[in-house]
This record gives sequence, structure tokens and C-alpha cells, in this order.
Amino acid sequence: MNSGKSQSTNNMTVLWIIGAFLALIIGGVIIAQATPLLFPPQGSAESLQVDDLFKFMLAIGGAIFLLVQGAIVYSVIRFRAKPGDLSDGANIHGNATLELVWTAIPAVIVLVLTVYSYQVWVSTREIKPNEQTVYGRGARFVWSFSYDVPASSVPSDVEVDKLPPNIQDAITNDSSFPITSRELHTFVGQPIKMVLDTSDTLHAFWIPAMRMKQDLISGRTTEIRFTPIQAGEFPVVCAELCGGGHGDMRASIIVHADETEYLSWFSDQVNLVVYPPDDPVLRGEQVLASGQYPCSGCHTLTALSWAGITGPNLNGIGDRAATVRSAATGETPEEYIHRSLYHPAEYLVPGFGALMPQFQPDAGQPNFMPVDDNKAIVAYLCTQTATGESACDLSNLDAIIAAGD
Amino acid sequence: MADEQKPPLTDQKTGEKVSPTPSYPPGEAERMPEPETGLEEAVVNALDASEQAVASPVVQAFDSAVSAVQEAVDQIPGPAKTHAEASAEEHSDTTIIMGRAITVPGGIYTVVFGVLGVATLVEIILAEFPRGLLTIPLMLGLAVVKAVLVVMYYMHLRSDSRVFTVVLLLPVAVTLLSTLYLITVPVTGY
Amino acid sequence: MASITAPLGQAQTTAPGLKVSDFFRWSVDHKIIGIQYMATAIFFFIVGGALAMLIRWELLTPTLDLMQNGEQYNTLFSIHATVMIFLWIIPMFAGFGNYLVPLMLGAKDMAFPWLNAFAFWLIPPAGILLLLGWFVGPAQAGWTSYPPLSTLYSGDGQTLWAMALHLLGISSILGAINFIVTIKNMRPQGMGYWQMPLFVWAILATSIIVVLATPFLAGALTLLILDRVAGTSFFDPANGGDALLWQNVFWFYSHPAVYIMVLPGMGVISELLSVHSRKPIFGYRAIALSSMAIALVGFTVWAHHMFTSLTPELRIPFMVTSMIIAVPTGIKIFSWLGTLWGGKIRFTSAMLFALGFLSMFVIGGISGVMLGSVPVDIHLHDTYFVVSHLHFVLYGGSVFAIFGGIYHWFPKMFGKKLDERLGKLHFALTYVGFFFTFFPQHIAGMLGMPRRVAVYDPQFQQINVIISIASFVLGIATFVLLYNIVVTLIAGKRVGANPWRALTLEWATSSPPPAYNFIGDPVPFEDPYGYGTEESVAYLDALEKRFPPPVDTSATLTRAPQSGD
Amino acid sequence: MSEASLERAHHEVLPAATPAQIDNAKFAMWLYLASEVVIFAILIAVYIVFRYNNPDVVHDIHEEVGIILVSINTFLLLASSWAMVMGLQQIQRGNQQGLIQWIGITAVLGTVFVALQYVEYNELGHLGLSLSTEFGMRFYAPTAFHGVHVIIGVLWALRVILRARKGYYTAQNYLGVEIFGLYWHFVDVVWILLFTVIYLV
Repeated sequence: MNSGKSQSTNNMTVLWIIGAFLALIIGGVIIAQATPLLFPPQGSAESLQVDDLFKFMLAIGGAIFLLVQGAIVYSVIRFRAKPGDLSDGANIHGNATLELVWTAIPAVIVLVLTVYSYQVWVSTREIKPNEQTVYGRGARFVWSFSYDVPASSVPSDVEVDKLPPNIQDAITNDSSFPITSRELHTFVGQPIKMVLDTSDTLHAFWIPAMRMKQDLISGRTTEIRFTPIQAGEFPVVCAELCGGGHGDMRASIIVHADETEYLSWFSDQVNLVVYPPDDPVLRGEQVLASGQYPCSGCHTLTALSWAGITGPNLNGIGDRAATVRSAATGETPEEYIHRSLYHPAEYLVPGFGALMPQFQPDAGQPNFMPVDDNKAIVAYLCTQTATGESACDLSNLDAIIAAGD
Repeated sequence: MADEQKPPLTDQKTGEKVSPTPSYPPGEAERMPEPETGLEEAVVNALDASEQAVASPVVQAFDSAVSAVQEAVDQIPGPAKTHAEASAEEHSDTTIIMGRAITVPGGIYTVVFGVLGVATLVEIILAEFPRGLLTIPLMLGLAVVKAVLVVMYYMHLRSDSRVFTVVLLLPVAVTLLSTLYLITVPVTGY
Repeated sequence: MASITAPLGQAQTTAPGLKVSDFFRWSVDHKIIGIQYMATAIFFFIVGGALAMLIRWELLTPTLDLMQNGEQYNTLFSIHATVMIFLWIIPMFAGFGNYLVPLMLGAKDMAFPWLNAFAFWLIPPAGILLLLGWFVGPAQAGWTSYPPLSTLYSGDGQTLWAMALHLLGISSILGAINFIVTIKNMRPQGMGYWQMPLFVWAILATSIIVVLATPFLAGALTLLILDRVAGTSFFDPANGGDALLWQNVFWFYSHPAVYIMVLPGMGVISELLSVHSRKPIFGYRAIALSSMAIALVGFTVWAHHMFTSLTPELRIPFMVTSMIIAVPTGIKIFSWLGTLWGGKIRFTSAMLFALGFLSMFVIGGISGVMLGSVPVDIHLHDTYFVVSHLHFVLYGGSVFAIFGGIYHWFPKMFGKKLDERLGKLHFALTYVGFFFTFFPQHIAGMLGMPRRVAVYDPQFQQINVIISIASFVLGIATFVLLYNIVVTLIAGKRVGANPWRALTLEWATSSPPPAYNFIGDPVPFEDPYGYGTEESVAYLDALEKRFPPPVDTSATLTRAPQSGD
Repeated sequence: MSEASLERAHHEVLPAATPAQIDNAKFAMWLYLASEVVIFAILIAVYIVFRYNNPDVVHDIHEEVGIILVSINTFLLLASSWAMVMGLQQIQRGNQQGLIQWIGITAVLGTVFVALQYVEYNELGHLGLSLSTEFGMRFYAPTAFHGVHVIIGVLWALRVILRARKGYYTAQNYLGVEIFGLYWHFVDVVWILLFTVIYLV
């Protein structure tokens, strides 16, 4: 298009082009530099790399953005038809060089981006030697995390026969047993390998602060790795639609400042499990609070700071079990709660659907809930009354269980 | 009617004058397929070239094999032959099918049917005998050959427009890609 | 060369008068079918838009307020997305294609008029079926309907949803077959592939995708329906199925479907930019071929929707192909800029929407490349960043193109020009409302707000309030268009056959065109975008003489012909 | 300035079937078959993936079921395809009676095929191979989908016969037969692949 113009005009054009490109690149970089304002805190080693990659792409994208918008605005001002001008524009059909350039440049850009992305991807997936394995499980609509505790770390003064059967087995076989938590605990600098599975639909495990996300796929186990570098509490979010309570499916990751702090939390958790309280009410509270069962995803229970909205509110459940619900079902309150756990579909509270998983009293079945746990939960829920007194007569419970289901 | 008013048309690509087709009845001009131009021509040319380069020996070999078989069949003496000699080539044979007398031309279709039947028999025999390393590829290969035969001869793809070949090959390519991909995806775990 | 003498005598130049009732009955005239498609699509656009307004209302606060529970909210956005994709954008472009392709090719009708009508009449029942779902336990698994949520945990509405999509898929396939045959066989003499208008190229590329990709959806839906009603478990891992199977097969279809939704929009933009800047399209062949390139490469990128669920080893190849798509898209954008450059730009409403498309679509393109990069996508996947990206592509892209197309071709369809001042108001409200609705969603997503949630972290409330208010502006903007259409239809002034002085063939007949479109066989101008030459001016002048602007004739009532195929 | 006009000719009557329209309908049928290829491919691919991952399960089922019935069925369908193309040849030579007879054979063979498939499904049902088993669902989906296509094909064949009896087809106008033939042969091709992939391999 420059043919027929003088040499000096050509030089000026080149200068203009160089100037415009510089302006675009500077503009892109400025745009990219503004992004930290838009990102959550950088909580993991990987987040640094991902953010750098993002900023790099944003700088290029920003330059292209400015180029296109600038060209539009310039054309709109420069090439608008003056009022009364009914003529046509120049009869130009194309320019092979120009078209080749704007095919080649984007091709080079995406090539660079691909290579850079690949490098970041490979390095974020690197397996670190000292990584800690944490098991994450998604259930509608709650997260639970479990850690393997080696039997060797159980204190020697534990009364083994009072423990749940799976821990007893672990101790006799010198293997390990899991403890469960509703929060994910770790500490700064500890590489983590999450092993994820789901007990129902798909979920996605996402820690925005770590820039890490992995879907939980029904019937499969998936993995993800990251290394926290900043102490604090960050949200864990479900990012894959899993049903009515999807938005509520949140948890926290608590990154302790150092290993000592983390270990003190960890041994507290182990002690809670290996020294089970004799009082069934306390044990029930402990079982529910551990997140071993996904109750908090749907139910509200202020005493345990649950705020689920999909299922019936459990505040004051003891009172209601003894009055409204026992009138409706003709069962004693302890029988009602006990059977509701094993046969939820038969005890629907009016206005709620059959969404609760049916817990099973036999090991090996999905949603296994040992009878002992069931008894403890019933004992605890019975105390959810206005007065705090238990609404139930727990001595009946054994007879009910003995009678079958 | 007003056909003489046609303007000279030019091909944008070459700049050459396109001669207007002379004798269309009114209104049929736009319904006639004009000579395949541009992209279509390129695609068809490429296909023809590739066919000449690769497929043509195979097809020709098959054709000659088929005609050899046909000739051999014609040599067999019998009532069919006398009739074939008597009548035009296409009215070669009369057989009784389901109680009715029907003319069966001894043509390529019947030969293909025979080949299909034999190939199927071979497949079944292969399946019933103990499996070897080559059994499965052989069976799949026979199935593909059978499918190609039906498509080429019964569906007339051999002699029909090359565009139809493209129309058939595109989805086949896409689905082969997707099927292979689905096989590589592990069913459990990662 | 292509100069023009006096038109033929006694030609029918008056527009056919069509009664409103003609649009409610079976007709095989492609023009009526086209308008039927568009009217149906606009109806569903209003339905889907109303659902979007409810969604934004709900999201004003971080807790549930409008909806009674999360499932209701899930239904809301599931139906919103399905309606917008399958009952608004796709049928709307099918409408444009139906109306314009035969006209642009100088043909009397589509290749199969009866099939054309049949394909249209599948859409209303499908829409009704989809909306009936509300009453039988609504679909609540999103428009992607990933199992097992859509199989084991959803109501019967999900089955109706799948059946509705089946019908819409069949309709699309039949329509696409019709387009391909029409474009291949019914071009006029002298119009090779390289003389076709770019909109026709876009429809051709789109139709190829539809024929090859939509059956994937049909297959997946068949399996989904079997799982739901016949006791199979293709997607249930507990009984030997595989949850990822759906994701793969669904995205075999649905990624190409993205191009089904945006390629015709790109075709529309190519027409508008050239006509309204009075300049030949820059790089005609590059634009035409890039449509085909996008169509073909589009078949190899599906798994970038699964970067967080796919086997890690398979993610990189799909990143590479996804990135490659940016190149043909870039060619188009730069070619359009080249078209503007040195033109004589007329600021009609159609042109404003075309420019709006260009400036908004490029944002969608950039965020698309970012999402194509695996490490970044892992953070951004299933967040509001993705919501923002897809609306920039499908609203800032397709819908802006639709609006521009409505302003551009309305005079062709009804012989009346939409009010330009209302059109500019519509554009201003849409542009501003759109930008402030969807741009902040990038930020919400980056900060950590997942998509498809009714209940969110209170830290995002501020940004959501901004988004919601802007979206209400965007919602109101649509009514400006509807008001404009109604007022113009009732009291608009008639304009000539070719008010924009465009060179493509659809303008070489009266507006609206008579039955069978053309009196005699039209001769296409040698270059559909040959603006800026004396020949083109002469051609356009002759056209104007041939179809003079109306002197307010009272329209004669001629019936649309009912020809069989 | 040469003489030119905006239109080539003035007329208002659409011409009857022209060579281009014949081309149209065949082209459309091929495009339709292209999309059918994809649907069938998905259903078969689901089976192939299962077969690939569980060769032993499939082998045991094959042993139990046997292939006599389905082999007969395969030959029936092959023969029907042959009859189809012979019928087309008859009408191309102007022999309407031949067309009716050959297409009649096609329809009969197709009907017998469906009937035998029904018998086969019954037997499999007795063997406990229901839709909810891992093999069963992947087996029934493609074969039943194919069976539905055969049923549609038989109905279409009857329509062709009815039209032929009214003298609709001639040596110049056999497009309807040819298009039905494309469909029928396609169904046959699908079965050729299904038979090998599902029953034999």
C-alpha cells in the first residue's frame, strides 16, 4: 500500500509502526501489572508460576486488545463518511503480505504461549519426595478430609478394646487407620498430594488461593498436588455443579505456620479418636463434628456451626422428635432418630425430598455407619432441646436394635 | 425468451470470460449444477489424484478379478447359458425365486453378493476356530472389505459423484478419531 | 462491463402482502419459514432473558432470597442456558440462513422446501417439551447435564430436556442438509464458490459442522434417556458405566456447537462491515477459508472443556489444538479491521452492532486463549471467568451479530427500515449494559467465585450487585428493539429495494421479495463486495431504476405460493 | 456498453424435476447417512471400549450365546441388499414387475430379520442378559437401534412397492428407488460391521 510514496514517507510510516507497537506493548504490560489486584492471595508455590503465566498472557492479550480497539476507534474517527458524502471507499481487496503477517504473528504467539504453558504445567505436576498424602472426599454437599495415622503412633496407654473395630484391626496388624476432619490442615512448605474421590455425583476440589482445581469423578480416584507457602486460612470450594446445595459446599484449608503447630493439631485429633469419651452424647458430638458423615452439607446445627440448607434444620431436633415427629410416626423419639438415619426415605419431613444418603449398618456397603456411631449420634441429637436435657430414653435403643433394623 | 440479454460473465479467479450456457429452457439455469469450480474442483482433483496413485491398482485388480469370475461363471454350461446367448447381455438368466420366475442378470451385483457371502462364511469359521494373533485383525479387515464392497457397488459410490465420497469419508474420519480416543481414556482411575 | 439496461416489462415489482396469520401456518416458502424461525427464536430469547433477570435478581445477595432452594436456582440457569443456545441463537441463525441463502444465491427457494418447513415445525414442540419440564420435576443439571447428577439425582424434567434436545438436533441436521445441498447445487451461473457472499460461506461451514457433530449429541442423549428410563447404566460407575463417557461425547458435539453458534454471526459481520463501510471485504478468501479451518480444527479441541477431569497426560494435546484455533479467528478479526481501514463508514445501527461485535468478541477471544492454557484453566475452570468468556463470545459475538443483522435485513424482509434513533439507543444501552454485566464476571471468577451457585461468599456481593444492575439495563435494552420492530411494522415508512446500496444478490429484487424471489434469473454482480468501482455504482443505479423507491403503494395481497418439493 | 439485464429471463412457473434436483435428493440422502454414521459410531464405540477393557467377559458371553441364529440373520440381510440392488437394476431397464418382485423380496427378508432378532432377544433374555447388565446395555443399544432402522426400511420398501404398482417409477425416473436403496444398503453396511464387531470379535 506504500508503493508510490517517497522514501521519507516510508521512513515515517516505519517509525509510526514501531511507535504504535511500543505503545501497545507498554499498554499490555500495564494491564498485566494490574492483575494482582484481581487475584486471591498467592498461597502455593504453584500459584506464583500460574500467576506469572497469566500475567504474560494478559500482557500479550492486553496489547492485542489495545490494537484492535485502537484500530476500531481510529477507523471510526478517521474514515467516517462526512455528511452528504455518498461515495464509496477504496476498492482494495486485500494485501498478501499483510495477511501473511497477521497469520504468522498470532501463530508465533500461540506457539510461545503453548510452550510456556507446557513448562508451567510440567513443573506444577512434579512429584516431591516428602509429600504428605491427604484423602479428600466430596459428598453432597460437604467436604471431608482424612489422614492416615500409623498404628505405631498410638500412645501405649490406650484401652484397645474400647476403640472402634477398624482401629483395633490397625493396631493388631500394625497398619494405619484414618482420622477425619472437616478442614484441611497442613503447614507452610509441606508438599501435599490430595487423593480425591466422591461418594455420589461429580464435584470439583478447588482452592482459589492455591490455583489448584481437580474434579472428583464418580467411580474414579483422582489426584492433585500443591505446596502451600503462606500461613492462614483459605477457602476450599466445590466448582462442579453437584445439586441444590452446590453453592454451600465450602470448607477451609488451614495452613499452619510450621510443623510443630500442625503436629499439635494432629495429635489432638488422634487423641480424640483413640480416647473415645464414655458418654455417648460426647462421642456423638465428636463423630458428627469430625465430618466423618456428610451431615453438615445439608443440615443446620448451630451447636456445631453447620449451616446447610438442603435438609431439615436440626436445631431443636430433640424437642421435635419427642412431639411433632413422634406424633406423626408413632415412634419414640430415639427410635425415630435411629431409624431416620438408616431409612431416611421413610421418614421424610414434609417439604423435603428424598436426598439423604441411606446409611447402612453393615461394613462393606456404601454409606457404612456402624451401629455404635448411630447410637452416639442419636444420643447427641436427643440433647438438642430447648432445655438441653435429653428428650430420649436411650436404654430403649438396644432393644430396638436387637429387634432388627 | 430474453436469453440474448446475458452479460458476459467473468471468473473472478482467472479473469477469463465464462461462456454462458446456451440452451437452457427458461428458469432452469439456476437449477443446473454448474461445472464444479474452485474449492470443490480442488477437492475432487485431489481425490482423483490420490485414487489414481493409491486406490486405482487395488480397484482395478478387484475389477479384473470380478470379471474373471464372471467369465468363469459364463463358461459353465447349463440352461442359463443358452438363454444368455439368446437374449441381450442384461437378460442373462432366469431363476425361480420364492415361487416366481424372475430374471437374474448375471452381473457384478450377483458376483459381489457371492463375495459377501463367502467373506461372511470365512469370518464365521475364523470366529469358531481357536483364536490366533491374526484372527481379530483378519475378521475386522474382512468386515471393512465387505462394507466397502457394498458402498462401492451397491451404493454406486464408485461411479457416482466424488462429493459423495467426501460426504462419507468425513464422518468416518471424525468417528474413527473419537472412537480411538475413547479407547485410550482409562475407564477407572487415572 | 456489467452495465444494465432497462428492466423487463410488466415485471411484478410490488411487494407481496402477507397477513400475520400466514406466519402461523405451514408454509414451504423459505422467506416465511425464515421469519417463523426468527419470531420463534425471539420469543424464546425473551423467555431466556427473563430467566437471566431472575438469576441476576437472586444473585443480588449472597444468600437464597428469590428462590426457595438451590435446586430451583439450578433449574433456572439450566433452562436459561438451554433456551438461549438451542432455542435462540441456533434457530435465529437458521432463520437468517433460511431467509438469506436462497436470495443470496439467486435461487427460487431452498433445495427442499417441504423438509425446510418440517425442520422448523420441530422447534415449537421441542420448546414446549423443554418448558413442560418445570411441572414434572425440573431439569437441574445445567445445560451440560453431566451425569450422574443428570441421571441419578434429577427429576423427570431431565428426560423431557433430553427429548427436547433430540428434536432440536434433528431439526438442525435436516436444516443443515438443506443448506449444504442448496449452496452446492443452486448457485446461479457465474457464481463459483469464490463469488459467494461470506454469509453463505459461513452457513456452509456451519452446516458441515451440524451434520457431523449434532449426531454425537443425539447419541449421547439416547444413552442418557436409556439410563433414565430403561434401567441401563452407561454413565453410572456403580453398575459398570463411566461418568466421563458423557463428558467426552457431549463435548464432541458441544465444542463444535460453539462454532455453530458463532460462525454465522461472523458471516453476518462480514456482510455488514463491507456494506456499511462501502469497501470490499479485506482478504475475502482468507475469511472464507478461515471459516472452514475453524470448522475442521473445531473437531479436535473438545477436551479443553475437561482440563480438570481428563487424564492429565491427555490435556496437553488439547491445549495445542485449542490454541491453534486462535489463528484463523485472528485472521478474521484483522481482516475485518482491514475492511474498515480506508472505508467510508456509515454509522447505521447495523454498523454500530457490527463494530460492537468486533470490540467485544476480541475480548472473548483473548480470554479464550487464556482458558486454553492448561495451568491457567485449572484455576479458572468452572468459575465466573468462564461464564464471562462464553457470554463475550455468544452475546458479544453471536447476539450482537444477530442484532446487527436484524437492522440490516429488516428492510429486505418487510420493506421498512427500523427507526435509526431507537436503534442507536438500543445499541448504546446494549453495549454499556453488556460490558458492565459481563466484564466484572472475569474478576469475580479470578477471585474465586464458582459458576452455578445461588449462595456465594459474601466478599463477592459488591461485584455481583454491579453485574446485576448492569444486566437489568441490558434486559431493558432488548425492549427498545422489540418496541422498534412493532412500531416500524405498524407505522414504518416504506423504503426501496436496496436501501443500503449493497451488491449481494438478495438486494436485487423487491423488498420484500415476491413469491419465488426473483422475476427471471438474476445476474450476480461479478464481485459481491466490489464497492468503489464505477461498475458497481452503475449496477446499483440500474438496480435502483429497476426497483424504484415506493411511492406509497397500497400493498396488493398476493398469497405465498404453496409449492411442494 | 453491452446489453445486459438484471435478470436472465422472465417466467413464473417452476420447472419439474430436472437433473439438478435428482442430484439434490441423492446428495441430501448421503448427507443424512453421514450423520447416521456418527450416531451408530457412538453406540458401537461404547461397545468397543467395553470389549477392549473386558475381553474375558465378552468371550464368555459369546461362548454361551452362540452365533447360529445371528449368522442366518446376516445372510438374510446380505441377500436383501442384493435383492434391493437387483430391483433397482430392473427398474433401470424399465421392468416394473421385476422391481416389485425384488423389492418384495427385500421387504420379506427384512421382516424375517426383525422377527429372528426378536427371537434372539428372547433367548438372550432367558440367559439373563438384560438391559441393566454391563454387557447387555452395550449390546442392546446398537443392535436395537439398528433393528429400528430395519423396521423403518421395511415400511419404506412397502411404500416403494405401492408406488411402483401405481406405475410411479420408470426407466427414466427411478430416483425414489435409488434413494431407498442407499438407505437400505447403509443399514446393511452397519449390520456387516455390527455383526463382526459385536458377535464375532
